[in-house]
Amino acid sequence: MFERKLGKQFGILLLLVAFWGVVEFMLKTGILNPFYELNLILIGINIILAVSLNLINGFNGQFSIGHAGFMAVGAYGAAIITLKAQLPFAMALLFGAVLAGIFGLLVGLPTLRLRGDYLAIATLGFGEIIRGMIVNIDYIGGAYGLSGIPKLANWTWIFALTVLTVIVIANFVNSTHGRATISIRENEIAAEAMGINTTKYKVMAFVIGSFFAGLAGGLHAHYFYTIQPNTFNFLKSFDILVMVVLGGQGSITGSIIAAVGLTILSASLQSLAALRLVIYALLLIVIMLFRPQGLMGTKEFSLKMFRKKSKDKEGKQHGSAVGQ
Amino acid sequence: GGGGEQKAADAKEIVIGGNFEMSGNVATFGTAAVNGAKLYFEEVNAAGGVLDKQIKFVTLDNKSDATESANVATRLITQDKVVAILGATTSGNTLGYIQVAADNKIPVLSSSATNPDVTVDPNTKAVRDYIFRACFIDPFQGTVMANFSMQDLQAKTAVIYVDNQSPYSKGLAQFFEESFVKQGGTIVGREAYVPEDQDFKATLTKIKGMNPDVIYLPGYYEQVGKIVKQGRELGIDVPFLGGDGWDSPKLAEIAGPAALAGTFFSNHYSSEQDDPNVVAFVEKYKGKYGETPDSMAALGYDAAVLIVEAIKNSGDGTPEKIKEALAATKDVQAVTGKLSLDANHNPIKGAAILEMVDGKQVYKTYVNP
Amino acid sequence: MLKVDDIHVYYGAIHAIKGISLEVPQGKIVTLIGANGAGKTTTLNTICGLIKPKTGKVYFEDKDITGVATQEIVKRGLTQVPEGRRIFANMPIYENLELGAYLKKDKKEVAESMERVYKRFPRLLERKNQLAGSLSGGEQQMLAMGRALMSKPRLLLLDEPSMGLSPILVKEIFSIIKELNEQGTTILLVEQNAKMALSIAHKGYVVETGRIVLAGDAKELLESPEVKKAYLGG
Amino acid sequence: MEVFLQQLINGVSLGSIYALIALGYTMVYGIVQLINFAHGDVYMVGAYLGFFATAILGWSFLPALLMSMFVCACLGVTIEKLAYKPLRMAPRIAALITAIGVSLFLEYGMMLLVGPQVRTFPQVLTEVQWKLFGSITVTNRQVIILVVTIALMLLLQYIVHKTMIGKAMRAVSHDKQAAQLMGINVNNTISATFAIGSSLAAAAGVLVGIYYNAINPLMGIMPGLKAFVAAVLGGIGIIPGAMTGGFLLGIVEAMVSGYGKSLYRDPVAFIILIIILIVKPAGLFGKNIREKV
Amino acid sequence: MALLSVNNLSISFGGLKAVSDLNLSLEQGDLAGLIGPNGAGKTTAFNMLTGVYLPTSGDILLDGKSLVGLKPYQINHRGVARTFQNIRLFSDLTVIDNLKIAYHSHAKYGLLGAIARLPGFYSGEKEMHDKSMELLKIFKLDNKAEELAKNLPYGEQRRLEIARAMATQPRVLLLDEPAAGMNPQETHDLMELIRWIRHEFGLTILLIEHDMSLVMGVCEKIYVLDYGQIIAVGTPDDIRNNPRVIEAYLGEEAS
Ligand SMILES: Nc1ncnc2c1ncn2[C@@H]1O[C@H](COP(=O)(O)OP(=O)(O)OP(=O)(O)O)[C@@H](O)[C@H]1O
Ligand SMILES: Nc1ncnc2c1ncn2[C@@H]1O[C@H](COP(=O)(O)OP(=O)(O)OP(=O)(O)O)[C@@H](O)[C@H]1O
Ligand SMILES: [Mg+2]
Ligand SMILES: [Mg+2]
Repeated sequence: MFERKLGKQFGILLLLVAFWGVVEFMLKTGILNPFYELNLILIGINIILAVSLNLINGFNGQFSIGHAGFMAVGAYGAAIITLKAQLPFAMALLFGAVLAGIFGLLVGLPTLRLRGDYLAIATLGFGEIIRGMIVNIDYIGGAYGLSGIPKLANWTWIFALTVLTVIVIANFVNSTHGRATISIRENEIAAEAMGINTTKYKVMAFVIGSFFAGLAGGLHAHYFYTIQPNTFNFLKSFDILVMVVLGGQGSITGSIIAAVGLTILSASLQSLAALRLVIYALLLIVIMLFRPQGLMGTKEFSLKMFRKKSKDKEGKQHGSAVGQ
Repeated sequence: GGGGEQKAADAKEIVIGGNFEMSGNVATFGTAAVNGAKLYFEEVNAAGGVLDKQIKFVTLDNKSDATESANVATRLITQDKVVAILGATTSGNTLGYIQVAADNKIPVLSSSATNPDVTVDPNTKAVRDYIFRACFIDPFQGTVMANFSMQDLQAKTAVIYVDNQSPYSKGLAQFFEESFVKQGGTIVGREAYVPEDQDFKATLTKIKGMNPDVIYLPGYYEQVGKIVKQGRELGIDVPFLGGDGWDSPKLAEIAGPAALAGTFFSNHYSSEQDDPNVVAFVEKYKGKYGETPDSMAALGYDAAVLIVEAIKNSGDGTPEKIKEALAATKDVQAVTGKLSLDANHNPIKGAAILEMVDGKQVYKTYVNP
Repeated sequence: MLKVDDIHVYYGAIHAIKGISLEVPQGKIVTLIGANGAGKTTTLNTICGLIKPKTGKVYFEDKDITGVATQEIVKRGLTQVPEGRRIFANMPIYENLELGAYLKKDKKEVAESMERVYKRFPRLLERKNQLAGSLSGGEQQMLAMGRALMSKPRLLLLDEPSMGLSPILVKEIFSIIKELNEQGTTILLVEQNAKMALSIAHKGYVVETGRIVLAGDAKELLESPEVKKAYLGG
Repeated sequence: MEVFLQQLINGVSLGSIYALIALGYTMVYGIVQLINFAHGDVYMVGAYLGFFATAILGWSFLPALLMSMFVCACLGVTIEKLAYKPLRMAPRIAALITAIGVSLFLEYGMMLLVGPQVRTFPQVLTEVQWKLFGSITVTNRQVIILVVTIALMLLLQYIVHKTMIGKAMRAVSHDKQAAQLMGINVNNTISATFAIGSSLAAAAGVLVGIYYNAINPLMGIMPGLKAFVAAVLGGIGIIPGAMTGGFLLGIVEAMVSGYGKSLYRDPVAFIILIIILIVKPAGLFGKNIREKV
Repeated sequence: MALLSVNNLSISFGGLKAVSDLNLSLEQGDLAGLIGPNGAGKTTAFNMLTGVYLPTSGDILLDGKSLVGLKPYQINHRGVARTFQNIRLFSDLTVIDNLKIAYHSHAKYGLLGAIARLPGFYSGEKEMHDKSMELLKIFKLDNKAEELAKNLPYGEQRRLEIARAMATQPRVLLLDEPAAGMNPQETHDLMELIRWIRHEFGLTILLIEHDMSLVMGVCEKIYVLDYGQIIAVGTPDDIRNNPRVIEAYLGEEAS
């Protein structure tokens, strides 16, 4: 269990590269037209957003609903670098993400003493403060937003960074640091008594989460040419929250599945106007009613699951046989 | 790409895309514009179509969001293979997707995006080849109202009260201010609200204390109605001035006729105008939708008129030719006037100045550019 | 008075109660003892309708109350003092007691019941305006009992009333139980403290992993070697 | 001074609207521990019902108000039964997401039904204006809303703390099973909570609709959010807290607009909110009860 | 010098003086009990010892160094671990993860090692796993390693809490009512276990308990607290026969 399984890791890498290659080929040859590309990009961005919010809400158990604010910081931060400083894209992304991470630190430190819904309101407030500030700064376009941002993001960038985000967060979560983070969700008092520096790990979850939200923002800005403060309002934060809860708080694969599913759903309902949101709303309600813990709960999707399930079934039959 | 052109030329119908706000915070505008455009397309189809083909108008909802707008445009272009796109109604949502259209060489005709940047790249000052509009632009409207307030109302001081989330409103304000100051006036205060606001009294109380000769209020009718009403309640009796966003029968309902006494706005047209084109349009619209069209509806209709005219003139209905035809638009009779597009792809048309009297729009003057 | 007939209870896939039957005769104290997780609490919760059994029946005074809503069962004169006391922590003592008499519409009767409870637990009267959550463990246990008595139950279910209490309070609680019984309340008592429980009870049942494994006269059980070994510490 | 007084009046009248919505919010919140994001949309539905009664059916103010409150009470109970009740045992966040779902459903369902455009109320309450100290203006509608808010606050406080149903509500909020053991019907109690909360929202909707004279299907989003903020500011579940929070928020907004820059109103209001929460982590009236270890 | 010494420790909540002038002194290897009526302030004393509450006055010295003002996790790092009166496990996590979390402060790799999966990560994880399994074996929980903590029977949950506290590798172990809700047989087994770990790990143990068979059975020294004050200290026999203790706590005919 604890030896480095180079073979398996290499296999996964190969699979990822193959997936990237096939899609890239299909995009280049036009088998997949730009509409598909755009939605693949959106899926990638949404995965980064959902997985990073899941770290804060799902794994760390802090109720944050201001994720779009950090995304805005990353988007504007990155766009300024390419637009006003004409520096390379990678630097812009890094700058945006780091800036968002710094904001995460600024938000995280003072609000950590708040719990539950009080924290939620504070994070929502921060999201709105960030947006309110942006609206009032003419240098970055005020309410108009920034336009003319070069389209530097593409499938390759998004794919690589989405994979990177997932790997970093998954590796974090599946380590002693991740367990420390999760223990805070489970029982903060006990965690502290067991030697976990809860403040450190709460801030860390916030900073890592907002860093990646910022990265998503930077990618967004450099794919859609323009960014506007309104794109990052509290409704956007709710969208991300919905992905996390729908997928399952504490399940990375759940977040990924939900991000993919909801992005595709949204795209396929475009022609329905108000009806689309009614359908979306009903779907949310129905899914939550049937799977209140989210699609995946806190479990991760894996092929093993199926094997285990069939084993469970055997076990059950066995049990009932004894009962008779 | 090439595939799209081929298809458009061969198909039995011409597909035109609509990228509009059907949900979200400005769903009213998008809905009105789509209604207007649909009305004209139906007329054309009933009369045999254009280039002997029927028009198919595919509208998708951009949720009043710039990113969604890009998403919708991509889908229209690549899935529905449209030859041109109408929309969006706001400058922000239009700016959100014009690059997508330009990259794919599909012409865009916005019905009511009035910000100059929509057709001219602010960084390079180059005209955007594929982007056109059916409405006049902010500088023109702002300037018209500044002139009117100084010359007709003898104003020396003004307060500007803008919708902080609307590039449209801020644009008008900027050009009003430039022109007002250039002619020797003073702006004594700049205030802002957000469209979700219900209560404006705090800011209005402050404005009252500034004692301006006029208050420039370049917003949309729903908020404007409340602002004027609450302003009058607080005892502000100076004129309120605004732009085309005021145009809706709802304005008088919200503010009440009495409060609107002494308010003026610039507009593309007036549903009260006795111009036969306007009368006919208003009648048709009322017949179909059961309500009086506002300027969003009129501009949606006009955008449809312009695009059909361009398709007719393009000869083959390919995006490339439609673009060229749009650029060459000249003297097309539409509801809001006889339209020609200038070098910056903006229609050359004058503005009507309307005064609200007893809750009715009364035609005051017509200002030519 | 109470008859439980072969109930089976599941928590999801977990088969917690695998066929329990028991009887509580009028005017007696019956005790249910058994290891942790044996299913004692589950049995009590099933009796008072908080959990529905998958199969089996519960009869109270010869009427079938299986599947009847808890508040209806309470109306018929059966109340439980739940495990862990579950008092309403953010309400004062007197409001807790008032809620105990929620179903009693007669104001005078409620006032009288409250008098009786205060008389039995003078400590509660001293502190009647104090928030229940700030009481010590023993006081909370008294409140929980007092609250249950407000509805004047004919059958009282008690779930580990001595848990976490100091030896002196344990004795007090048991003497209160005895006294209550002598005044006519029938009692079904669940206890870890098997020795004490059996010494005041008339009848006892031993539960193990969801089944009754032993039943009989309390005094006999107290002497039985199996019980001695497993529950009385050798 | 005059300006200050006028601003104070502006703030109080704006705040009384936040407070009015926040009352129902905080009540539902206090009893079922659910951030009912749909509350703002029930308020919107209430406004439409009032509009329907007055503008289409031509009813007068009071019957319209009562009808709207009654229908919304039923709506609230139905929403609870269908969307929240099945999730009582589920993690709280699940109910929160369905609340967002219900909120979207009401907003866009209404938009489908009546279209996105604004509607205006007929003049059902003739407006009277009073001038104080020369130039300070107050309207009868402002006074009505203020009086109604305070009256409802007192009424609610009485219901929750003095009546048996109120005690049952608090018991249910603390421990549902223990409440059942007292003979309390948990379902009915929660239904009553939603009925009262929703009818309060409806009352707010009708009053605000008449006061500002314009309603649209998305009108509930912002006031809903602000009312939520007000409720949290006052301390979740605390009825006088919600009212105070509402007034405070209204006054802060008015003062920032009046003396600061209207552009910065929302950010400043939120900054003040966060500062208050950092100083008083359980809101103004909330006790910061530390979990007993 | 005593390993843990508590000097004149007091705390009040509002007007209530929950603990006043508490003095305790434990040598390396001591196994002591803290008893007293409900609400006497026993748990509150533990809470001060572990940094959950800040004492109003007085001092706590571990090896001569003060613990007052440190955060709970810092006190844990100094070598004081505890269990809780109301079980506080990480109930949705597996048994073994509960222990691994407690091993966290002894982890052998850093943040970078975890994210980049450097070789140190694998060896570090293996070590934690092995050590956790060893502890589980001691507590007879190794066959339940992959079970969710909340699915364990109550008695096993109590054992798991002790095991988890042990995983932080403490020098002083504080147990708050470890036998609560256990039947006599389970209590008996627990006594054996407590004796054994004290011996095996050279621990110093202080425990709160209302079950006199356990307290009298394992503790060598007993402190009795009433209304926040020590009213008696001594061997089990001393305590059993102390009239003040009988009156306040044990009642007549002490068992
Ligand atoms: N809500 C629940 N979900 C799943 N399993 C449960 C639940 N409640 C109890 N169980 C399981 O049912 C079985 C019986 O539990 P119950 O609480 O009735 O035991 P008990 O005899 O009262 O034990 P104790 O002496 O610890 O109170 C146990 O195995 C327990 O783990
Ligand atoms: N956070 C707090 N705020 C106010 N009072 C408190 C707090 N914590 C404890 N107390 C009070 O301090 C006193 C001592 O409580 P503590 O929990 O230490 O008792 P204990 O000796 O552990 O009793 P038990 O044996 O019942 O567990 C009690 O009166 C309790 O109500
Ligand atoms: Mg039990
Ligand atoms: Mg204690």
